[in-house]
Amino acid sequence: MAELLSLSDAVEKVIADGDSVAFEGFTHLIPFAAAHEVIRQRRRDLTVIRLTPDVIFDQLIGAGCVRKLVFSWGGNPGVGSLHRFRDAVENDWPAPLELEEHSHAGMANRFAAGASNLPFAVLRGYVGTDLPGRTPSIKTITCPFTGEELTAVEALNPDVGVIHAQRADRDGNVQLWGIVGVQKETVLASSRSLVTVEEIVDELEPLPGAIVLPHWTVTCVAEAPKGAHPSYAQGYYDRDNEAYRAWDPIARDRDRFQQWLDEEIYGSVHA
Amino acid sequence: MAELLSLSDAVEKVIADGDSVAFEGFTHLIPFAAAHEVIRQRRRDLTVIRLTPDVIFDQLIGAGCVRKLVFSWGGNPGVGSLHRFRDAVENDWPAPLELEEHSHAGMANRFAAGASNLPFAVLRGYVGTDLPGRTPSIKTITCPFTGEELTAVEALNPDVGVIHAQRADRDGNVQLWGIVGVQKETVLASSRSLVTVEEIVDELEPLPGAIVLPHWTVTCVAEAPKGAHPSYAQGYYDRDNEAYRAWDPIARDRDRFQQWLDEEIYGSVHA
Amino acid sequence: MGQFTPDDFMTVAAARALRDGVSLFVGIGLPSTAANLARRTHAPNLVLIYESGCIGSKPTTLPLSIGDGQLAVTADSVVSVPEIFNYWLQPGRIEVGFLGAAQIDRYANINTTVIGGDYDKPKVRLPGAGGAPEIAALCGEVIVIVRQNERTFREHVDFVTSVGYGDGPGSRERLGLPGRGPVKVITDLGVLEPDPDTCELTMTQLHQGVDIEQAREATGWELKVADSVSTTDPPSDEELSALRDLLDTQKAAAA
Amino acid sequence: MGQFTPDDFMTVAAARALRDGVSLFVGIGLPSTAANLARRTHAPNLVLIYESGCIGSKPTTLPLSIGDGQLAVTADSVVSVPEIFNYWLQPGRIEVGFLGAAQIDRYANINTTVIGGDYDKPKVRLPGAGGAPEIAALCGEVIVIVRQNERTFREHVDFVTSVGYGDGPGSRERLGLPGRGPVKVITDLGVLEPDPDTCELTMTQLHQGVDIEQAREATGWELKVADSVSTTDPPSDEELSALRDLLDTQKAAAA
Repeated sequence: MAELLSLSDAVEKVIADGDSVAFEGFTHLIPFAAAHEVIRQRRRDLTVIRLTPDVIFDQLIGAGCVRKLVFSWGGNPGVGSLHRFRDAVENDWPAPLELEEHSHAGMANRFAAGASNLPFAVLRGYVGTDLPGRTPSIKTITCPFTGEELTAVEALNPDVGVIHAQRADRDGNVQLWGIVGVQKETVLASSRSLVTVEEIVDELEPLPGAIVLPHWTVTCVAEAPKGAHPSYAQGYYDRDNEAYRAWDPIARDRDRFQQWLDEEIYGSVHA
Repeated sequence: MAELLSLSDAVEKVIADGDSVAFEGFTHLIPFAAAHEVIRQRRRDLTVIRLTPDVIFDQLIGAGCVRKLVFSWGGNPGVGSLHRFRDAVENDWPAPLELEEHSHAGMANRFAAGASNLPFAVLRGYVGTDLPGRTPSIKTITCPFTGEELTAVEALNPDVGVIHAQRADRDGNVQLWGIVGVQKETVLASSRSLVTVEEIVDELEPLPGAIVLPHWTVTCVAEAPKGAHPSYAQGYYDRDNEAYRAWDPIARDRDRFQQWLDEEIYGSVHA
Repeated sequence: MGQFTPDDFMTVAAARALRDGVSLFVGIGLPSTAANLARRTHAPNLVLIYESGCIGSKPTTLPLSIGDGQLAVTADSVVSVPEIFNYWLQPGRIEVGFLGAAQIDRYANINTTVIGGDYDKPKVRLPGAGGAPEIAALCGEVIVIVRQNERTFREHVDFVTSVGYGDGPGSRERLGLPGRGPVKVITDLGVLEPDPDTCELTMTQLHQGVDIEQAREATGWELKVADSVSTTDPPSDEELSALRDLLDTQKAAAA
Repeated sequence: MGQFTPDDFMTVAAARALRDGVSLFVGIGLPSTAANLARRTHAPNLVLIYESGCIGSKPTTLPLSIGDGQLAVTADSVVSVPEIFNYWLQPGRIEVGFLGAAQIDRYANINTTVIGGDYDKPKVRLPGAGGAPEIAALCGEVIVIVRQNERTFREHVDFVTSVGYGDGPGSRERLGLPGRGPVKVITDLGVLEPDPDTCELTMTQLHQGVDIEQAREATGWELKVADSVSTTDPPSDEELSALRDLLDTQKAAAA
């Protein structure tokens, strides 16, 4: 049965320095509160994994928690660059950042293979691009029936999978709906998992398109209201597009970013 | 856009002698009405495909529509044998029946590969059993990253995919829910598709766990109320377990089966 | 104490073999009856998983098929068939697999495919594999429920549909089968368990009223017997009435 | 006629390129604006598909991200990200793919990964691939929207993120890319199309008020020009007001 913990205890329990940690949520349900707690606890040398690093990884990278990034699209959606990400790649600030770069299709299949306990997945992808030359976790494979050559990508099995969901019950059964991305795959592919939720309820009533993760597939659940802000939680609050725009000037400047860290993260303790 | 047709016109349009035809629906939403129309139109030399042949294929086989069966479990669930299937395999009656035999895991992955336009799927299956020796569409494949040997199964891409669903709208958007089996994969893997539905409605309102197949993925839709009987349609009617039990004595005896065909199929025209 | 048949004894013994709270991949027939009996007696928190994609079903009546509607409406989650095998069974998330058999050999290899003749023209064509080969390979452990007689307990099975211990010690490791394999074979006469060294099925338990000679005669090979054979307690009144209720629910549903 | 910018011209030209009723894989930014403009003008039945898993979204405001909530709530179906790529994009079910670019070469190969320096220490680190490599490979056809200037129109791209026509005729076939590839590159100056024989991007259309010299100067290679270059009609009042409304919805949503 999943353990119900405070967010700080949960991060303490499941995430250690040097771990590989996937923080998933495709635009929707991005686990910002959990990432902020990771920064607050000053984790180091993490390999962080997600399709779209987004502002959440700009913050983790800028704060110096990250040694390696596994990803497929590193921008601020609809706004522009992730400046902390760029500063790390272009100027090694605050530290050098190792990259393992894929396409969305490749990353999604890597999580699906990990969730299926297969060492690789097969897709039609990357052909003719410069990515296979840069990324060892992309190879070719031949169909044993047709002889056709296809692309294989190595499975992803992170030490820890972190997602945000709308609800859980007191046994730790988790319910999420709306854009579900690769969140289920992330929990099932990871050795340990942390799910933050908007609320813990007595009874999960079925909802259109809802996914349920049974309590025996989840390591721990932490209540974190608004835990996906500035991304959103369908049925609870909308995406704060203004906050995504406001991030740009903060992230452009190392001092303003440091000030943001001091005021918003180190200065504040998550309820 | 999917064409809305009568069931007889739809079968006329999409299923020809010699076609490979998947009739899916895992216990739930088995497209009996469509199969009965295929018998009525006296299709011949079909390769019929489904995980669980069930009573629906006992009827198609006994009626002489089938040349080859691709399957993974050929019993009458909770009742016993499929006697028409056994009579065909054991005694070539009414005609010899070629078999391509898999496990459920293999068949499910074959449909998923077909829906993904991949020539094969990878799984951990069949190892140590006598199935690979009998079934050429099972081979081994080596992981290009770990060197581990796994099982590959050939993709399924039927000429026609036939499923039953709860509802469609007038554009031919299809909605189904409950146990969804491999129905989505069947439609997406097939060159042509026929979806029978309990009812055609003006508006598809979202429902818990419902799948929607957009009209542009479906060839034609035919209204067939109770079209899954004696299997069931969640939200419309329950499984007629008595009818499954009653099938046993009918199927045991060639004459009683012939009489059933004359009275229930050739004698009656589907509304 | 009420009246009961050898099949009742088998079903009750199988139900007792299930620890409360485990996740269980359930086939239809005797395994489903035993699993639902366990839920109604000592294991209310059993997680029932059906190959139809139902996870955590809590049926109130005994289903006839593995896809009855109530399995879906009472489930925590209903997933597609590719997902139930790829995301749930394949990674070994399911602790116990419950299998039946038409033939079984001393290493608990199972045949549910063909009997007699050859594959293309068998004397008896059985249903085939279903989910069994992967359940036998990938569940944490497997429990087999099968009536014990010379037709089913064979020196050699006519077709290996699902692997138990292959040809003996080390077979599962060589084949790369991650699950432990069959830990119990529960019959209408008693219980067999694999010998820790030889993997050969060994009669370790007899149902009350059954003697070892019956078991020997019902076995198509020279049956290995444990040094001390325990006796299965007969079904308790509570177990029997729960079983009757369960079977009644199916009749009622059918009526 | 109202005032408009070269970007407005580009967006309107891109919207016009979309036939009503086609299924369209939409990236964010200009492609999303153009697609939603088309939906509000001549192509109300456009099927918008977003890599977030939204199929048939009908947004009433212009989304800022490809995963805005309204894309999900207005969709015919929302599927997982593995499914949108495997079941929907990979089989070529989606007729048109809409892509942007940071650099593009004469064969419409696209770079959105790095500029300058080397891969490990680039002068500018761009976002990367996202869904683009598979959209470029697998959609029935591709339309590229990009501002035309010497920084973007390069003799050689610094990194091939998405393949257009590779190194010319036969490349896509040799690579086994099933889609037709880029059929139009729509810029703030006009429209380029691949030469049927050489696959080289050729200026076939100039927006009203743009002369060919401007286009030549904005191109980092010797620009091929069609024998007869047509002129893009300026945005109509209807198109402009629809575009203004659309952009206002985004401002409103942001407020």
